[in-house]
This record gives sequence, C-alpha cells and structure tokens, in this order.
Amino acid sequence: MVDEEVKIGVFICHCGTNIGGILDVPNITEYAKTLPHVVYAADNLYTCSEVGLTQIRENIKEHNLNRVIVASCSPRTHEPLFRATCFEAGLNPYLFEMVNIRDQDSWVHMKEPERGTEKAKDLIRMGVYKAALLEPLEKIKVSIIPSALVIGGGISGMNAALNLANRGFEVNLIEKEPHLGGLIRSLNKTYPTNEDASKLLEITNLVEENKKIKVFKSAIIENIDGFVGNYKTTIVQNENLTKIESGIIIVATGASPLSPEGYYSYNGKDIISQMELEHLLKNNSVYANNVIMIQCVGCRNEERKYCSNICCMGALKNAMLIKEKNPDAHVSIIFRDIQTKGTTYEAYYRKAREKGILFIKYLPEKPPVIKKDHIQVYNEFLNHEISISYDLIVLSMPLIANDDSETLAKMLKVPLEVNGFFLEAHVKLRPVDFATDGIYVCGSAHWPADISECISQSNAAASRASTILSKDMLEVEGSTAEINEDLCVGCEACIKLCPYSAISKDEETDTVIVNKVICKGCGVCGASCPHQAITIHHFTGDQILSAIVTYGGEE
Amino acid sequence: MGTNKKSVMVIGGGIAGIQASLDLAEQGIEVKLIEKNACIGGRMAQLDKTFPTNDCSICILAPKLAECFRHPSIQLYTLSEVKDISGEAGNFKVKILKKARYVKEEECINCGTCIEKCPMRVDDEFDMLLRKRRAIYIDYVQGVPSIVTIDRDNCLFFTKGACRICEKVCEREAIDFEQQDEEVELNVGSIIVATGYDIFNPEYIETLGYGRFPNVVTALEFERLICASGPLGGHLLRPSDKAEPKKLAFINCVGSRDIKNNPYCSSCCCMYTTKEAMIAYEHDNELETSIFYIDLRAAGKGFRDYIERGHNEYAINYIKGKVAKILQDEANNPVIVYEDINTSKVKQIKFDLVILATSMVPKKDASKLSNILGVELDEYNFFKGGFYHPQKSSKEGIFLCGACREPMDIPNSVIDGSGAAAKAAEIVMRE
Amino acid sequence: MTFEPKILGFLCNWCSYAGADLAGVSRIQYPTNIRVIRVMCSGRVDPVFIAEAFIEGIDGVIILGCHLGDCHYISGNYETELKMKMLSKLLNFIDFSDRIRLDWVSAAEGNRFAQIVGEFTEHIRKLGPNPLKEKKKKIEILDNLNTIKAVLSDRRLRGLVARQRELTTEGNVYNKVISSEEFEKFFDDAILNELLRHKIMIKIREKGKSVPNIAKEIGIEPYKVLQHIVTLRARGWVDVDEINEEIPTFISIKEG
Amino acid sequence: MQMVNFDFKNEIIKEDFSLNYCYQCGTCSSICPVAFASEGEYNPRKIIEESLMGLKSLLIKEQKPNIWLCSTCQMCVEECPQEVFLTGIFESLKNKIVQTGEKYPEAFKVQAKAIIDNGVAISLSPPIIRRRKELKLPNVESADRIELKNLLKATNFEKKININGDR
Repeated sequence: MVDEEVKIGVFICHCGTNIGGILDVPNITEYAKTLPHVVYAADNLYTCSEVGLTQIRENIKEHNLNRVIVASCSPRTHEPLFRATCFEAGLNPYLFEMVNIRDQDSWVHMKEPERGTEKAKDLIRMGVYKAALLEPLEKIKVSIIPSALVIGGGISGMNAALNLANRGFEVNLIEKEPHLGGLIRSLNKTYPTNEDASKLLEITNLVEENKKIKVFKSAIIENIDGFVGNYKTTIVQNENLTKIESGIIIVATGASPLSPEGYYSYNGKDIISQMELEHLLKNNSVYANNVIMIQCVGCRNEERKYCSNICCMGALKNAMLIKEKNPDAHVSIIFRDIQTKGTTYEAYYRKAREKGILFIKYLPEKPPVIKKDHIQVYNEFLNHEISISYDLIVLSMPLIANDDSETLAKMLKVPLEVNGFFLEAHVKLRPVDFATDGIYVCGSAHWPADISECISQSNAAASRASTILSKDMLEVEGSTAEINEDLCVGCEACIKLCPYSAISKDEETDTVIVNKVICKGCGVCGASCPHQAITIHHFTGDQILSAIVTYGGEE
Repeated sequence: MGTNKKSVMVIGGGIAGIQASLDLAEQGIEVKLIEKNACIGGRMAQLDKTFPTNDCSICILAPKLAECFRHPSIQLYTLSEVKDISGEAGNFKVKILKKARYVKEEECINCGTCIEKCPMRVDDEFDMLLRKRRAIYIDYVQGVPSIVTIDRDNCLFFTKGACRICEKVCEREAIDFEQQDEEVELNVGSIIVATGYDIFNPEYIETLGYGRFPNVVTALEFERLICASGPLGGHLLRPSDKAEPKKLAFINCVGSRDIKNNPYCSSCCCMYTTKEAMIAYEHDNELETSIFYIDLRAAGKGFRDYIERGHNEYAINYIKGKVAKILQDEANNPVIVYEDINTSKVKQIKFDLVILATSMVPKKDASKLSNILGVELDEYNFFKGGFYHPQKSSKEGIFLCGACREPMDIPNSVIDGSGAAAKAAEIVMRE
Repeated sequence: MTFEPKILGFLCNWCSYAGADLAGVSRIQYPTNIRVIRVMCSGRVDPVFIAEAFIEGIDGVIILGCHLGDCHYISGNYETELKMKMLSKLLNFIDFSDRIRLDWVSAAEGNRFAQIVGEFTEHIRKLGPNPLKEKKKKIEILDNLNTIKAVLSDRRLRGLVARQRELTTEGNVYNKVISSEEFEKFFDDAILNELLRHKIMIKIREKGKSVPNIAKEIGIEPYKVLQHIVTLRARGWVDVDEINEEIPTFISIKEG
Repeated sequence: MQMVNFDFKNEIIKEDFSLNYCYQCGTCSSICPVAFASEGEYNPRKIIEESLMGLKSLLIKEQKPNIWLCSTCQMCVEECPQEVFLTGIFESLKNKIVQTGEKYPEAFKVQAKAIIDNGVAISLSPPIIRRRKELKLPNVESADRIELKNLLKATNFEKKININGDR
C-alpha cells in the first residue's frame, strides 16, 4: 500500500444551485484535474444522491482510485455517508477527504462568486495535498469481559448490581464493611414515605441470593489495572488475594457523615447529631419536649463551601417523626435555605409546617449560640435575636467524601473535585460517566445524594455500563495518537496532558505507550510533545503541513 | 411473544429521551423514538448556555442529535404522536400517527431556498414567538433531521388553495403536497415516557405585568434573546425600545411554590437565573443584576460555588424576598416593589428589564397521554413515578424520565434517561 | 491591485467548525480570504504549523476553539491557550504576533465567527502583506521565522509548555508547586534565551563565525553570545570551526 | 431578648390554622399598599413571623409593627402563595389586644360607636347616596338598630372594647 501510486478522484457537488449557482463548478473541476495525483475529477448535481454515490463507487473501481475527495457541504453532516460509500467500493474509509465548499464558501460568499471560486480551488488543492498523504487506518477492536465490578455495597451499589444481573451480566460486588447496606443501615425511617429503613434493605437479600452476583464483604481493593473491557482488580479479604476481571467498573462507594465532634459544644447527650437522633428514634428513646435542629453545621462555610443536599429533608423527616410520637413537643429547625426541590419534597416541607414545626432562618455570620437551657439566635426575618428553650439540640452534619476516595481515585486514574467527591466526565451530559471509558460513578460517591437519587443514578450507571457489556467487541475510531519509540525520550509530559489517561508507561518495556482503545484522537499530546514524537493519525503533522505549504506557496 | 421483543419506544426527543434512546441503542436494543415536533432536541435546544459549566447548549447537544439520527438501531418518528396502546410489559402494540411533512425526507437537503421564497410569516414557537418563521420551515437551524417541514395550518396552499411556490423553487422536487398522515403500528417490549414540560404562563399573575409591560419577559424568552442564534443574534436588547439594558432583575418562583398555581418547586430556577445573569454580564460588564428569591436552592454538585461566583464575579445581587408586584414608569421601565428584609421597609427599584423565572408545568396533553398509556399522573399532572424508584410508572413495562415526571435540570434528566433505559432494558432483555 | 490577505484558519471540529457551518446555514457573509483547516481539537494545533504558515507567505493565522470550559475533549483548549501564548511571545520578537489571533467560537455563534473573520481580515489588510514578500527584507525575515520555527520545534520550550499546568498545580518532582507568576517570569527568560540561541545557530549554520561577529550580527553584547555558545556547545550543537589569530570561530554541527 | 412562646403561637393557630403555612417569602409585604406607604411601620410579613414565634409582648404590648394600620384590603390574602389568611390572623391578634386591655387607636372606638349608634361602621355620605341613585342602584337596607343594640348589650360589647377608655 505504501508504495502504491497515489490516485486521487475528486467529486465536486453543485448541490443544485447552492454551490453551482454561485461558484463556477465546471471551472473548478477542470482545475482539479490539473492537480498532482488527480486521475479523475467530475462534477455532479448532488453527490449525496444515489446517482452521485454510484458515480463514486464506479469510478473507484474504474480508475483504481485510492483516495477520494468530495467537495460539497460539511463533513460534520456528510462525512459518514461518503466514508461508507468508499468502504462499499473496497476503499479504506480513512482514505476519504472532504472539502467544504458550501457552508463555508458558496453560502457565505454569495456576492463574490469569482473569489468564492478561487477559494474553492484553494480548498480543493489543500485537500488534494492532504489526501495524498492519508494513510489507511483500521478501527480498533477490543474484546470485552462480560462481567461487572461494582465497588460499594450500599443502596447504589446493590441496585446497580441487581440491574446488571437482571440484564444477564455477571457482577462482582465488593464491600469494605462486613455487611451490605451502607448508610441506610444507620437510618430509622426514610423520606418521603417515612417507612422503616429496613424495608429498603430488603434488596440486600435479593442481592445475596442472586446467582449472577458474587458478593465480597470486608474486602479492600489492592490494585486496579487495565482499560475498558478489560479491567483487572485485586482485592484482599482476610489476607486472601482475589483477582477479579471485569469489563467495566462502577464506583458506588458513598460518602461519610462529618463527625459532630467540636461543633456547637456537641456532647453526645443533649447536643447530638442527626445520625444519633436516627438511632434514638429507632430505639424509641427520644424524651425531649423542646427539640432544636441546627442546619448546615460544618458546611456552607469557608472550610466546606458546599450544600450537602440531603440534610434539610432529613431534618424535616425527624422533626415530623418527633411530632408524630409526641404532638405536644416543640420542634424548631434553624436553617439557612430549605432545600426541598421538586414536587414531593416541597409538599413534604409544607407538611412539616402544617405539623407546627417552627422554622427560623439564621445568618452564617450570626450563628446560634447555645446556652445552658436555651439557644440564642438572630432571626433574619425579624432582624433581632430571639431565644428558644431546649432539652435536645440536633446538629445536621453534611456528608463528606470518604477518606479513602483519593486512594481509589488514584488506582482508577480518575479525578476528584475540590471537596473530594468523584469528578464525572461532564457535569451536564455525562453525569455518571468518567472521562475514562468503562468506569462509572453513582450515589454519594459522586455528590451527597438521597435514596431516590442514589437509585436513579445507579440505574443510570448500570445503563451506561450495559452499553459496553452488551457488546462482544468494542470498536473504536482508528484516528488515534501513536508514539514513535525512536523519538520518544520518556519525559512523560503526554501522560499528564491526556485528559483520558490513554497514555501510560509500560513498566515492562519501559516505554510510553498510547492505549488506542482509550485514545479519542484529540491530538493535544501530539501538538505538545517536546520531542514531536507523537503521530496523530488522520491529522498528522505532514498532512497538515502539506496543506499549509500548498496554500501559502501558490502565488 | 411479539417479534419486536427487543425494542423500546421512547416518547419524546428532548435530552432525556435522547439519552434513553442512545443508551438502549448502544445496548443493541431497537429504539423507536417518537417526537411530536419536526426536529428532536426539545427544550435544551432552546437554551443559550447551561449551568453550572456555562457550556453552549447546542454545542454539547448537537453531537447527540446527530448520533441519534445516524444510529442504525434508532428509528426516528418525527411529527408523530402515540394514538393507542395495547398489550403488556414485554409485548406492547402501539399505534402512532405520523403526520405528513409534505416534504420528502430523503430528498430535502435543507438548502433553504423554499424557506426564502415562502410568502407566509408565522410566529416562531422555537424562538418563543419573538420572531417570525415561514410556513415551510425547520424548527431551528441546527435541527435534526436537517430537513424542512410544511406547517399545514399556516401554508397558503392548504389554507387558501394557492401558492405552491416552494414546490416550484425546490430543485430536488422534494415538496409533496400529496403526502398523507399515516398510521404506523409498532410492537415494542417496553415504553419510556420522556415528554418534558411546558412553561407556566405568567399572565395568570396579573400583578407582575407580563403581557402588559413590554420589558417584563420570561426566562425562556430571555434565553432566546441572548442566544447567538436567537432573534437578536445574541446582542441583548430590551423589547420596548431596543436599548441595551444595564439593570436586570430576575424574579424566582413565578408560579412555583404557590398553592394557587403550582405548589411545587421548579428545581432549576435558582440556578438558571444565575446562569442567565452571568451570560448577560459576559456580554456587558457594566451590567448589574438582582435576583429575588425565597430559598436559594443550590444543592447540586458545584451549585453553591456557582452562586458564589455569580455574586463575587458577575455583579449579581441576591435579594431574599418574593416580588409580588411590578409597576411600570413612563419610559416603560419595570419598577419592582419588594420588601428589604434588612430594614423591613417596602421599596421600589427601577430596572431596565425584568425576567420572570416561570415554573415548569406538566405538558398540556399529559392527561391525554396518560389515558392512552394507562399510567397514573400525580396531583399536579406530572407522570407519577415511584418514591424510591422514580423511573417506574404505575404500570409495568412503562418508565418515566426527565421533566415529564417532575421538574428537573439537565444532568438529572440525563441520569433519568439512562436510568429509564436500564429499567426498560431489564424488561426487554429478560429471558 | 489592492492587497488581499491570505488567511489560514484552524477550527476545532466541535464548536468553531460548527459555528462556521452555522454562519453558512444562516447565509452570513464574510470576506473570502480565509482557508480553513479542520482539526478535531484546537489543542491539535502545533505552533510549528503556524511558523511554517508564515514561512510559506501566509499573512495571518486564526485559531478558533470551543469556549474555555466547553472543550469536547475536557481540557484541550486550555492547552491551546498555553501554546498560543508561547507562540505569541516568540512572534512578538519579530513583530509577527499581530498576525495571529486565538479566539473561541461556539456552535451557536455563526455571527461571531463571521465577525471575527471579518475583523481579522481587515486587521491583516491594514497591517499589510507578510514582510517576507518584500524582496529586500526576505532573507532577514526568513531567518527570523526559521529561528522561531526552530525554537518551536525544540524540546525545551515545548517541554515547559507541556508541563506548565502540571508545574503550576501539582508541582514538580520535588512536589514544589510553582506559582503562575514565578512560572511566567522563568518562562519569559527561557523564551528570550532560546530565541537568541537559535538565532545564533542560524547565523553559524553554514560558516564559522567569531563571537564578536555574531554579536554584531544579532545586536547583543559579545559576553552574552559567549554564554550562549557555551550552552550550545554543551548541547552538542556547536563546535569550534577554526582558530584565527587566537580568536576561535564557531559553527553549527546540529543535524536537521 | 424575645423568648419563643409556643403556647401563644398555638393560641393564634387555634383561631387560624393557616398561620403554620407561612414560609416568609415576603409576597404580602411586596403587595401591601400600607406597608409601602407606612415605610415599614406596618409590615404584614413581620407580624406573621412574630406570630409564628409567639412573640406575645411584641405583638400585644409593643404592637410592633403596628397591626392597626392594616386596611383589610385583602391584597395579601389574595396573593399569598401559601394561602395564609393574614387578615384573619390579624383580626384575632387585634381581638387579643383588646381582650388584654392594651391600648389601641381611638379611631376604632369611634367606629365601634358608629356601629352601636347606626348599625354600620361607616354611614353612606350624601354624595354616595346621590351617585347610587344616578346609577340606579337599590337602596342600602339599614340594619335594625334596636335589635343590634340589644344584641351588643347582651354580649357586653361596650365593656369588652372598653369604649369609654376607663379601665
């Protein structure tokens, strides 16, 4: 192939009058014929029509074309069609090049047809020079291990595992604690239905009994290797090593409640945390008649700027449960902004007010002050201080990132955000994906999430994971980066630059290599490599320079 | 068992439906994506940018639209509505009404000649009626499928029996006035509802002056006004006198958290008003913004930081307090009446432009669709999901995602779309 | 004949190229002078490409990517920004920095694309043709541009740019994080030194020259030239050519 | 320092339960014409918050903000997004003020007297009567003054409102 004579065919589209009505297409076609390597050039009314496509196919055969150029509309819309056409005629689709003479020429230079025509000639010449250097590329195929690894056996992890198992995939579920269930195990009841938390934990049995799910408890991850379709994870249980192979990984490690120690003269007796209140309510041992809850303790401050998302609803729930048991109890919630978005939660908030729970807004610069039997707080709605007596104070503590998140993130080569939660690929459109293919995140590992959010996210993560697991083979674009071993000095700058962790050092051969399965072909590494040792296929330096030279050089 | 066991129908081609479709298709499941409009894209296509990253909305959406259109496992039914279903989870029979486009889909290349020549001017719904389109049109320039449609209700040929100019000018002979609406029968294993939401009409709250005062607009109108591909080409001018506004006010919870209108919280307004204020500021650094709110709901990932940035770097003044009354001075400047809770005094401030963050409300045909599908709505007319399994509808095999079940932002709609796909896949892939 | 600038544009596939297409769909007219090379990400644009473009006589180069934060490849456009900043600093030394423009255009900004192209074309028109086209200056300008290209191809500055984000956020091998200001200062020094060194290299590529002669040719003090010669010898790029009356001349022995 | 008094709050709640629903959005003060005109001397939102906190001495003794300025135009009730019946709550607070014998504006006594005497709080003025005639509106039926008087006497109204000001 390398030594084969380059034979380029150029097809120039009139696009009805869209191009043909403005630019001098026959003239352009005649010009194209004069360009090096061009053995065939023709214009047609609509290249994208069946007639036009047949013309391409036939001429590839008739003239033994080994490069095809279509000058028409935008490659963003039509490149896939023309590539497929080339492929049908037996030509490697990467030997196709598209030149945009409509959207970026005839349509934007309607009043300057002659200059537009000159521009089209330049663009086609640049295309021809680039095309002459195009190389055939193959899509990369990688086999996929048809099983999943779910890290974390809380509600998110269990639900994700169950969904994948129901889809027919083998699942390995690992949990660092001796029990499945995660944070729900410490809850009394769950909002918004106020039913027993144990009800939601019934899923635990479904998971443990499911034949497709292998549960590893008290398991610590030692090492994670591999890439999409082929992850290899080593775990330790009681000093026993197990190797788990999986096609994908779901991170569902949850989060931890911040310790109330040191906040608002916390003492664990009459000043307790919301988690401790859950425990008391579970044991039916709340005897207080005057209960005050303080929101945003240890968060929305300088140290921890974020809102922990779930504490308002949690406080409302417990406040209502106290009122249910003891309608005469006085329950107050000292808050900053009540976070009850959506339909059900806002209705829940109204319900809480209906029950007579008192809401007092405070300012962070004037936080409540706890005295012996009463609290003093500046009421923002009144512009003055008030006091409330109490016999129990409950501090709503935020969820914070687990302290082992960083270790796990390093092993997975995925990033964390400033607060230590896992950072997804794209906040808007890829909320449960990592930039690294085949790894997903759900639940409070991503951001403090309540049960319904955890379940939604774990369903989503399972769905995303299924897009990989349901394939036998993964096929990825051939236009990737490749490191030229002879030029690479192993400075590893590219490893840090790659947003997808596609470049790594092969410890065995001591060389830096690109994993073509992971590489997205953006080219950042190539343009930055200190030694210009990286080829970006389909956008190589030679190809681009050749286009530049012919544009500049022509007088 | 039907022959199309491994197929799922997704109703609605907004971001939630698109995500569900792509996920299912990538799992090798056949998807029938039903869209009422001529193009997919939904509300997200109307937005200028998206919080909290301020990404350009169409930039991140367009690749998904193209993917949806090209995916061999996704069959797109535009201009289509569900008429009837029967059967049960694993084997639903669905009747679809596919309305005539009067344009041959495979012939049209969206060259725009017909649009240019069409003599009819029609209010453009995509641009929130802020400009006119023609009777032959494409929903929006980046719309997918990238082909035109004849708006039967406004086309001169259909209404007056004359014209057919489009037919004459089309070089591809793509216009076909003979096309008929057709009924299509589908057999699918599961159904996902992703029909999205409508916008509350703030004219119901008379004291806010919307509809009477030209410089009081809704947030979605503002998105179009400030969008580079919108009617003003991204150069923000206020409606009354085309002057550059320097003082903006946003009013949150218009129609929301309101027993008389919509008792629920619309979830996104605190964030999108901040976003809109930021974008406006980026266009003009002399601009000052006030956002009036009840509770600032910013619990999502990175949302608090976003609000902080709005305050510190974008001259946004957050004012606690709901505005119930807007007046107008002789120069058409909206005057907001609000209580300054720091002094307990009621004040009036003049603004150049006031933007109302109107509630997301259920689609007006939600109850019709719920009857056809046999699934329950909640007390507000949103599709009713499970408390802990929000994507599950009241009927087995039918799932919900996006704002059709509850007001939600884009990330949650995407999560919901994938989540519903997972549940639907469970049904169609079960042995 | 009036001067019609030759403009080259690098557009990223996801935002800017889509924005340019949108200008087309919306029939927004702009000057015909631009020729576009599509790349997947603006981060693909190697500064060497731009130096080459100027060597080939192109009058102005425009690089457009997604808005910061919008990059389809997460962070590619931040790298673009760093690379173009280095390029701009180098071009500044030879009065070429006005001939490049880096900007951001989203897929919704057809208007903005047309506007930027219009402005830039007009700007280059005012600036006049690439000075390479003037016969008198040709050799000097070509030398300058080749110097820039050589600097841009060399690993030293490339390495610094490639590591800039790492050094200013995560720190170096000793875990020392360098502040952006520190980096900037250090970087500016490096740019100046590398420029002079490559300039020297160009001057002695064919013929051995003495330090005072080199100093005169490039207009810096001889002791500075000597310092650079020492560095260049250490790199193995320069050797003594001959010694005339105790004054050595130096010549480039660098390959390629 | 004001102490939150749940008992007093519950007293108000008993009279009008809708108080509980207030989430202090400020709609009432934004819409209230008196709040604007009185520069905050009257502020419906604040009265509601004080009621929620059961701040008895502020509401009853100090009467801050001045509850008596309410013109009962019902705009607040009309607009309240949580359907809090503000004027009803204010009415019960006014009653409590009167019951506890706290001072309240003389104007209200004048009106009370007018009711005792004429059966209406504000009698129709001659121009109004003339205009009603022009508009062909029916005559306003006047109350049976004797019956009303007896009724008020039987309920000890005069004493309750301390009409003559002596305690």
